[in-house]
Amino acid sequence: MAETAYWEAIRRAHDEEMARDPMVIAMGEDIGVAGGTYKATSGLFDKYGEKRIIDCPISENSYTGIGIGASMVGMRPVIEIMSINFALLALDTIVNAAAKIRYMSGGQIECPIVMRTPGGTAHQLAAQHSARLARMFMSTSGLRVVTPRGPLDAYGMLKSAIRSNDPVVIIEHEQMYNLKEDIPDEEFFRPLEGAEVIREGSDITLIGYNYSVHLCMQAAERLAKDGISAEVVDLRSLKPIDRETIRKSVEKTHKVVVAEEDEAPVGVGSEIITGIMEDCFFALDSQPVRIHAADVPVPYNAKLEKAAIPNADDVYQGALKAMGKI
Amino acid sequence: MAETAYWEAIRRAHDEEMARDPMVIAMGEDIGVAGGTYKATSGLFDKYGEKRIIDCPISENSYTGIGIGASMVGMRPVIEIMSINFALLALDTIVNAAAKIRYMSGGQIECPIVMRTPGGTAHQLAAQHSARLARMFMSTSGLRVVTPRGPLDAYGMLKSAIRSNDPVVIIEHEQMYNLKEDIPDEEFFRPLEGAEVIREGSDITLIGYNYSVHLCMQAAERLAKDGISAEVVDLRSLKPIDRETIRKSVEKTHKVVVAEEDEAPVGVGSEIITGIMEDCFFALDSQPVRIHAADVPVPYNAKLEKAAIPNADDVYQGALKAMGKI
Amino acid sequence: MSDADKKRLLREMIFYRRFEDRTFEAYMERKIGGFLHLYSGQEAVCTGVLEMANVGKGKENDYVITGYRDHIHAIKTGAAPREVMAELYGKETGSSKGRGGSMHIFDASQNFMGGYALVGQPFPLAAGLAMGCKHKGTNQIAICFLGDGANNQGTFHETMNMAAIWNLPVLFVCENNGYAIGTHIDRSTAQPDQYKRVDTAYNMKSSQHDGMDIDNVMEAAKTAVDYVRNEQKPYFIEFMTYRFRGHSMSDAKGYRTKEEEAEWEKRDPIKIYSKKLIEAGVIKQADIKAWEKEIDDEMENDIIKFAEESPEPKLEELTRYVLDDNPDPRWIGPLQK
Amino acid sequence: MSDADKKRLLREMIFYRRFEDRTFEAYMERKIGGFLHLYSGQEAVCTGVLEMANVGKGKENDYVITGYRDHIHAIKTGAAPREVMAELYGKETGSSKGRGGSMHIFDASQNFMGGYALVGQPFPLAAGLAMGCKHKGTNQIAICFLGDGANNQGTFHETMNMAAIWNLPVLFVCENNGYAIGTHIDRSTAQPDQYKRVDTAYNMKSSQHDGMDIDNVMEAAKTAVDYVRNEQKPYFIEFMTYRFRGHSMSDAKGYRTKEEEAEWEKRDPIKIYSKKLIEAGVIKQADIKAWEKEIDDEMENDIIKFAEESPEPKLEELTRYVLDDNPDPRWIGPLQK
Ligand SMILES: Cc1ncc(C[n+]2csc(CCOP(=O)(O)OP(=O)(O)O)c2C)c(N)n1
Ligand SMILES: Cc1ncc(C[n+]2csc(CCOP(=O)(O)OP(=O)(O)O)c2C)c(N)n1
Ligand SMILES: [Mg+2]
Ligand SMILES: [Mg+2]
Repeated sequence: MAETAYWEAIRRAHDEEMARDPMVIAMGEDIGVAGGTYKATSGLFDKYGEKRIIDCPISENSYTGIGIGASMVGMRPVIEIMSINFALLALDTIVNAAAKIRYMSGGQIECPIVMRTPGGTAHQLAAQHSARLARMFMSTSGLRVVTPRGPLDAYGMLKSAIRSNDPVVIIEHEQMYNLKEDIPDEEFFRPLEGAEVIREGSDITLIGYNYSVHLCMQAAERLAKDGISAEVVDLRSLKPIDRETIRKSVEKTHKVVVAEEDEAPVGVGSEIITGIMEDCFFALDSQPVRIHAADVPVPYNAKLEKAAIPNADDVYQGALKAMGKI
Repeated sequence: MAETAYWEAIRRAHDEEMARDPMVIAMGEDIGVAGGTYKATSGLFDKYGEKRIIDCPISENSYTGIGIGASMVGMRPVIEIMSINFALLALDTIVNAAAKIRYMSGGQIECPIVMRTPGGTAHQLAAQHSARLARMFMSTSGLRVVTPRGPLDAYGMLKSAIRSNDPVVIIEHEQMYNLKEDIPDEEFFRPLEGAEVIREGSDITLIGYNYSVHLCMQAAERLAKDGISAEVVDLRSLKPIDRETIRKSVEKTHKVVVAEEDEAPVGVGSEIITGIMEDCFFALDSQPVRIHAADVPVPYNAKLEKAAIPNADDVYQGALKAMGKI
Repeated sequence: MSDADKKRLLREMIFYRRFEDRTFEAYMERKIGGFLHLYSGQEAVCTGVLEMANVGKGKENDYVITGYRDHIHAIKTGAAPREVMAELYGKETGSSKGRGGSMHIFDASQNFMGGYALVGQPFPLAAGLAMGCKHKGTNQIAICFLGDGANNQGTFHETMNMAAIWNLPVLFVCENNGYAIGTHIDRSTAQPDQYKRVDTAYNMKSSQHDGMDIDNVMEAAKTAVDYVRNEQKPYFIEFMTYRFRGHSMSDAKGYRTKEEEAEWEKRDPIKIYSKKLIEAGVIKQADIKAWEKEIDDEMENDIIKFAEESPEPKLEELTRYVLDDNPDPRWIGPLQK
Repeated sequence: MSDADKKRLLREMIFYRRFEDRTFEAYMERKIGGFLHLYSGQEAVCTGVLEMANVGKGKENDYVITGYRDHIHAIKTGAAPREVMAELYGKETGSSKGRGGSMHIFDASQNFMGGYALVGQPFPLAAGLAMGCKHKGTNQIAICFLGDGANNQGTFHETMNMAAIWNLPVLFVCENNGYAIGTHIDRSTAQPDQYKRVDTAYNMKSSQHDGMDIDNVMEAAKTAVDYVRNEQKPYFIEFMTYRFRGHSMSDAKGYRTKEEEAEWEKRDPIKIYSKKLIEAGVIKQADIKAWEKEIDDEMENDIIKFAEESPEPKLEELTRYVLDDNPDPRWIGPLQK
């Protein structure tokens, strides 16, 4: 076991997979000589050379497409898109090519590509650098979309994603790259499917993913002080969604709060709540609560930004509301 | 009053607005000399010339961006993107520029641009030409998104969209361009906000938008024969959503089916149902039902395609389910 | 080139023309749905270029990729015509198991990596295929056929740049038929000579050639294919050609004149090559007649019959091929509790 | 150019350098958040080009647009430095009312149409501004400043093509500082001479110039600006320059050598121009000292003071400016029942 930062965990997964399989390459802007904006590939350029750690021009659509093309002939490219905001430029090739090629070809050709990108607000990065956008990926058939909440999943899910034969989008978060956790020294994998109950509880279920799972944990601790036992579910995978784990938890607690960092309309929260309606409508004994960002482009000013983005207190208040305490 | 096809209604709106305001121009692929894939601008090239009816190269991202730039200095471009599938290529400029410029500039600069595009399945167009994708636009702050269900709205909403100072995405449908309706000869406008109860009923609420509203109407007629009185709500605007009209209807009928032509995860249906949970949870006396496409890239084979996409019978069956009849 | 090969080539082109005509008929009979884009008029380009590449050898083939106008490219690469037709009929025996249709013919067994409907999307995919070949050191190359209109997409620029700096073994074949649907190239493109868009701009080798005379095409293509394979660098080759039919089925061709069409029809690649071979004494007019008969027979009694009689996909398999059928449970969940 | 103007220009550049240095300090003090990209080293480009255009005249200005490295472009176009600083402080008095921050300075009153964070996004917006000017017949032009790295985006290609075929009056100014963050141009770009990417490829006029000597910049820019305005056609002008600081605040500059930096610092545009003016007897060293003092005073007592003391946006206004504040109810619902 060694304490490992989120970015180090990603780096280790790259390193091990590249050492094992010569078909694994990494592509992205500034990932080579410069080591990656979040250091996720630091040192690997020297180790694997420029043919396997490929610094790309600012051409998101096409280097992602090149990675997809390479994956069609057996390579296993890991694409880093420096920020999810830039991923919109590559959405055509992700949604219309990577996600559909297996289907359109009747199963003949697969695209074992991994696209990693941080999605989330950080500190005052303003409207064009604060996108979260998980919803745009998870609504596409043919993709897998996962959100590792910490180093353990960041390492284990990246390794699984590289070995999976499906296109996988891994959504990371600018505010999590320095998060630390003990992870085993031996190689391990974390599956790409399945939500996880990361805190057991009996009074209410708090559901989060990516950064918002940490807000749920903080809220749960505060609720505990009030004598409320909150169960926290980390979705982990946004596509497919593990509705079974959610159902079980809701059937136990009968109350639910879903926390998403994104603007609400047509988001993760709406899908989770609707799934609950479909799977266990009668198990709920209070209105489900959705915590989400304000429906505005993210403002630069720090106070406005803070007001726009949900925090642990919002989740806590949401839980009190679901509990009928306010 | 004259019977008018959907495409003619759009054409008339273009024509009148261009005649009135020299700042109105139209841009898109094959809209000029060729008259537009769905004839929405036919004849206008001869009337207004190539400076106002602008045939564009196959460069969706940048001609949309050029339209946005022109709108920033007072022009009112109407962009036709030949199919919503291609709109993903322009998503960066729509989501990161058009939708955010007013906010980022503190209200100084507006983008009065209209983007029209057909979204929907037609007949065996396969995975890369069958996208619906309303969800990708309606989840973006700073945009308006509307879906005219027939010639009346197609004409009246396009006119309103051209005059509005906000960026407006109008989602049309390949299967509706030949739909006919009587519309007044005098100029009129249809507002960009507000859902509409297009059939009154008391037993159940069927909610649709774009093409799916027609499925709801067909289902309602069939339900009537079974003695079930269905109310049909056309959302009309997907951003903002008129939650008040939905709430009123659900509080009257206590049962709801939402029909969307798109794949379900994170779609219009989930947002509507979650909104109902938030607004009138206790008014519902049965599980809300969501009718949606199968979660697959759209197959070419006609039978598979039919199985993948919801039809009026699916809505009807959904209603029976909500009514507890099956 | 041997006389036998010359005869074969001409026969191939006649077959391709007939194949497309027959799909047109089937479309009119509503046996084929969706969008259908025919290749008639441009046969010499695909036939000539791929004749100079490695095709028809299964997994040893060069990789070929193109847009929606893809039937002939698939067949010339090695796909069975009856499977391509069955695909157009949406059958389970089709090249893409009926899931893809006309715009999405795939044959992985022949390294035909697909037809794509999004204009410009194949550019980067092609460069990626080439990257794979180079990485694996197989000496295969990637060949990407696209139209003139596609060159206005951002992916063209981005991909040319990366193909050039990374020295990828990819041949970009521009089939310049002068139109993108109804828009003439002069109204959409500041530099109408497509090969001039890449030379200075990306330091990439490029050239322009007549695309109606297959001898011409083959000569130019040989140089280009050899260059790409031997130098392990990209090459952009442009062929001037014309499509004899509309862009797709619904096209009334109001955007071009009858005179222009007549002018180009004089340069029909099949006519040109037939004339040459007859004049050179390689074939007689009667040979062509005989082939036409043979081809018609094959078309009806094998190809169409196969397509007609093949089963449709099973409804239960609607959701198959979305993701890996047999994922390894170690990395694809569900999470162990 | 008069001596007074020469003095003014030098003083402007010194002011710009100081402005950026001061933002750096404020960033370190955590008065400024987000990403901060400084312009130090490249002053001669923006100052020289815009000196040759119409700026500082409010709504009669040419339209100017750029990327995230935008403070100086905004100021030279006509934005009040104190409002730019207040924007960096996130204040309601800021150029974008505190909503935009460093990467999104806007000043509509001066036709400064914004800084954008998405690399390559401003190309088409600029062409659109130019289309507006041409359509309205105002004789204004659009000027788009972007870096070398931006030229690898698809929008570059798509926009150059449309600007050329539609004859849009837009000047593309490429500030070639050799790097896109940490990636040297030779590793990302097949044609390192940026102006050669547009001449043959789009039949567009283009040229390359030293960007460290403002006289040089002005001479080249005058030709280009006049061409764009008079011919109503696009022009692509490239200036070779260097940024003295890191890409943004967190940049350790490990990708470039101290020698390279020293070499370029010798060509500091402020040094070059100071030396020229001193040698020509237009100014004395003491003038510069005096200006520095004046500038420091203005910076602290006006600009920073204004930024510090200005109010923040009101929380109640969080959702303002998302859509039109006062839409016409005839076309913006709600639907009448
Ligand atoms: C991204 C995208 N934009 C637009 C279209 C619509 N479209 C289909 S084919 C075509 C013209 C393509 O012209 P060209 O590349 O010259 O090929 P050709 O059809 O002449 O073979 C267009 C605009 C599309 N399919 N994809
Ligand atoms: C679409 C997009 N991709 C990537 C980035 C990250 N990024 C910000 S600046 C930059 C480098 C731009 O280089 P250049 O255009 O030369 O401008 P310079 O910073 O040198 O002035 C990159 C890659 C971005 N902001 N937007
Ligand atoms: Mg063409
Ligand atoms: Mg640069």
